[in-house]
Amino acid sequence: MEESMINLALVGLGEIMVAVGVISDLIAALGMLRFPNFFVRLHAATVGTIWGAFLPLVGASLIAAGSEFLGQYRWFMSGGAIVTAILILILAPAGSHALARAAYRSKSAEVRPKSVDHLREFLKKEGGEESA
Amino acid sequence: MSTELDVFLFGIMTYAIIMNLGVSLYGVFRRPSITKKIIALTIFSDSANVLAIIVGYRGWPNPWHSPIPPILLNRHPTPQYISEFAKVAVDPLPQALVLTAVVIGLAVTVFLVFLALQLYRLYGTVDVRKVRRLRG
Amino acid sequence: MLSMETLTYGILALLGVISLLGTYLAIIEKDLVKAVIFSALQSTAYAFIFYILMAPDIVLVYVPVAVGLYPAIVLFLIKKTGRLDGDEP
Amino acid sequence: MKGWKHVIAITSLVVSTSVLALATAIGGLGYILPTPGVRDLAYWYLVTVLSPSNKLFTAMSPEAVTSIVWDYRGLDTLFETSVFFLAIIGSIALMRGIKIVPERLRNYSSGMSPIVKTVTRITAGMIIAVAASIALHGHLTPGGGFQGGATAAVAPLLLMVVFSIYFIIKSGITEERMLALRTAGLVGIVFTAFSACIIAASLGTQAYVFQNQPKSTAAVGLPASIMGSLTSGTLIFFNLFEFFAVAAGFTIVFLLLSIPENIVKQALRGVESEH
Amino acid sequence: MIEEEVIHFLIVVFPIYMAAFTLYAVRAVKGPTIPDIVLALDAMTYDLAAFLAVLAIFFRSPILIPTAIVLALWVYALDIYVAKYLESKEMGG
Repeated sequence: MEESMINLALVGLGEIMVAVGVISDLIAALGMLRFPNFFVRLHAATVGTIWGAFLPLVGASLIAAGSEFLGQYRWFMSGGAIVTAILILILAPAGSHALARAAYRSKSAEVRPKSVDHLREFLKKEGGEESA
Repeated sequence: MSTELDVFLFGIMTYAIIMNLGVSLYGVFRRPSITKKIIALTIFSDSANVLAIIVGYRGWPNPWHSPIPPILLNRHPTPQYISEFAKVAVDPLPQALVLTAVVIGLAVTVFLVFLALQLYRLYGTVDVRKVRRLRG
Repeated sequence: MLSMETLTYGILALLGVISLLGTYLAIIEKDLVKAVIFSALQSTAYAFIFYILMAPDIVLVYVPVAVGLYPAIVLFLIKKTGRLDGDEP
Repeated sequence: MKGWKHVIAITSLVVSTSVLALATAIGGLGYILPTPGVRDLAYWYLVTVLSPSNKLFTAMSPEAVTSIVWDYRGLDTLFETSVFFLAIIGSIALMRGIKIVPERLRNYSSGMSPIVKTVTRITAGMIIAVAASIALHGHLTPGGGFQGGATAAVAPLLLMVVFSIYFIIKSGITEERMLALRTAGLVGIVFTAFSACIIAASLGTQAYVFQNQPKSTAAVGLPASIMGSLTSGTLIFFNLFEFFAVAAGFTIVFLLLSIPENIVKQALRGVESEH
Repeated sequence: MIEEEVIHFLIVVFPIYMAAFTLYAVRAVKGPTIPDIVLALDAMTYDLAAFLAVLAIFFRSPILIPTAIVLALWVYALDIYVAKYLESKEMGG
């Protein structure tokens, strides 16, 4: 009886996390579609990866830990989901950073709503990196 | 058990893969750049692999339980457990064939890439029409 | 009434259409870098199809090959040989 | 004008796909949905893959795919591995005579930003760990030698792209060492395949090549479990050696592919002047 | 009891995920520049990794979870390759 209460709590918490995650995911996708240029779309990508991928993975691991119908391997699944969540937490910001830096330096995406561009002036003053 | 809608949806996927075969063959034959030919050839072999896996799939044994991958979840199974497993698991043979085909396909692609690179070093271009013209 | 089976096949149909889009754009696109990225989109759709068709072994070998290794090889080639496909087929 | 052409082409492709699927659903083109049954051959694979009560025909591994790859159809995989070997050898032969001279190994300060470098340093270790777990658990959970090798081959490639090729060569991943590792893997595969025969010859009995378990006509085979944990006979050794062979083979190719073009041109010119 | 509740919840979740994937795919197809396409593919695949974990519960096959780890790792690699291509003169340098 007590154990089933714990399972129910785990599953309920996990379901809330998955629900929040899936709604953020939809919002991020809408933003990705509607925002005007690349550097604005980076914000939508942040919502999509942290709220839309990290949170549902933690929720899925909680659901897996609380669902006895999955059998003996459910702890394997729970641990795997946690590992995936931590990987995404580390990798997604680094990937976006590399992409944004490359897009700025290669001038393949334009920074549109801007009044002054200090970074470009700095890079011009440095000189060496601009040629790379 | 399975309705016309199921057949329709599964058919869309299958015919989309077959269309992929056709489109990638167009790329292999008609695009001039050798790099584009390599990309198209990879898509072609991947589509063939997907078709092989579709052949190995099985219909749902009951509407509340999907087929399962061909991996036993019990390390000391009873004969009854094994016969239950054989009723719901998918065909493992196409998976074993595709598994090696993917890795060998990548190795062959790498070889093609080196050939294209050598062609570029010798002729200065990877466009097949220009290469033909240079050869006379 | 939407059953679990119909829902699964619906996901498969959507993935098939996405992979068709990816293939078409990868073949037609003149910019070879874009072609490689569209081919990665098609590979992602294929990996998901493999997953739903219950082949985890194939997903484990196909995702590193088609998303992790293969775009790198082709990008190396494009960097060395030039970015554009020919002007007219 | 050009954009419209592509929209029309995509729409016609999708519509023709849907029309074909609809025709199939109504019943004009035969039954495309897989049946709930499975073929006889697949049934026998599924039934005999792990059945302790049926000692004569079982492969003693819960993973049907790995046991088909290395046990039921082992010779097939051996020849596919040799195709892999030949493709890599062909690539090396095309790049012969070209290598980075050690004097040129300057402290290359290029590469990507420090954030990416730090994250990649952490990630490379994780990739190797994930690959090793995929390969060594290949006979119990999804995975195996091919999967683990393809996974592990991404780590040197990622380091090569994020730092530079000079960093890779300085840290000890050279072409000769990878070639040695790959040869060790291939020799290990062949040795594992013949191990039952060798044991049987020393005992004076007979055994099969690629034998996983003891059979009725040949008494010798590798044990199914060592110290209580299931190792499935030869499967774990095959997975280990194939892991080394695939990972090292792809690493050689990437090392050759990422040599900068001016060094290659110098080397080619040198070869030409020698003749 | 928990089983039926979980499965019903997941059935409700699926169409929202598929709508999100469709929107991401539209952006990936439309995206005018290369970073746009890669960013859309990136976000789509991280969400796909989460969806694969949810699907493993739905199919009641917990053995399917390593695929999510692998998928999350390699999209990062694709980002790095494209960034390196745009940023530098030689891929290996």
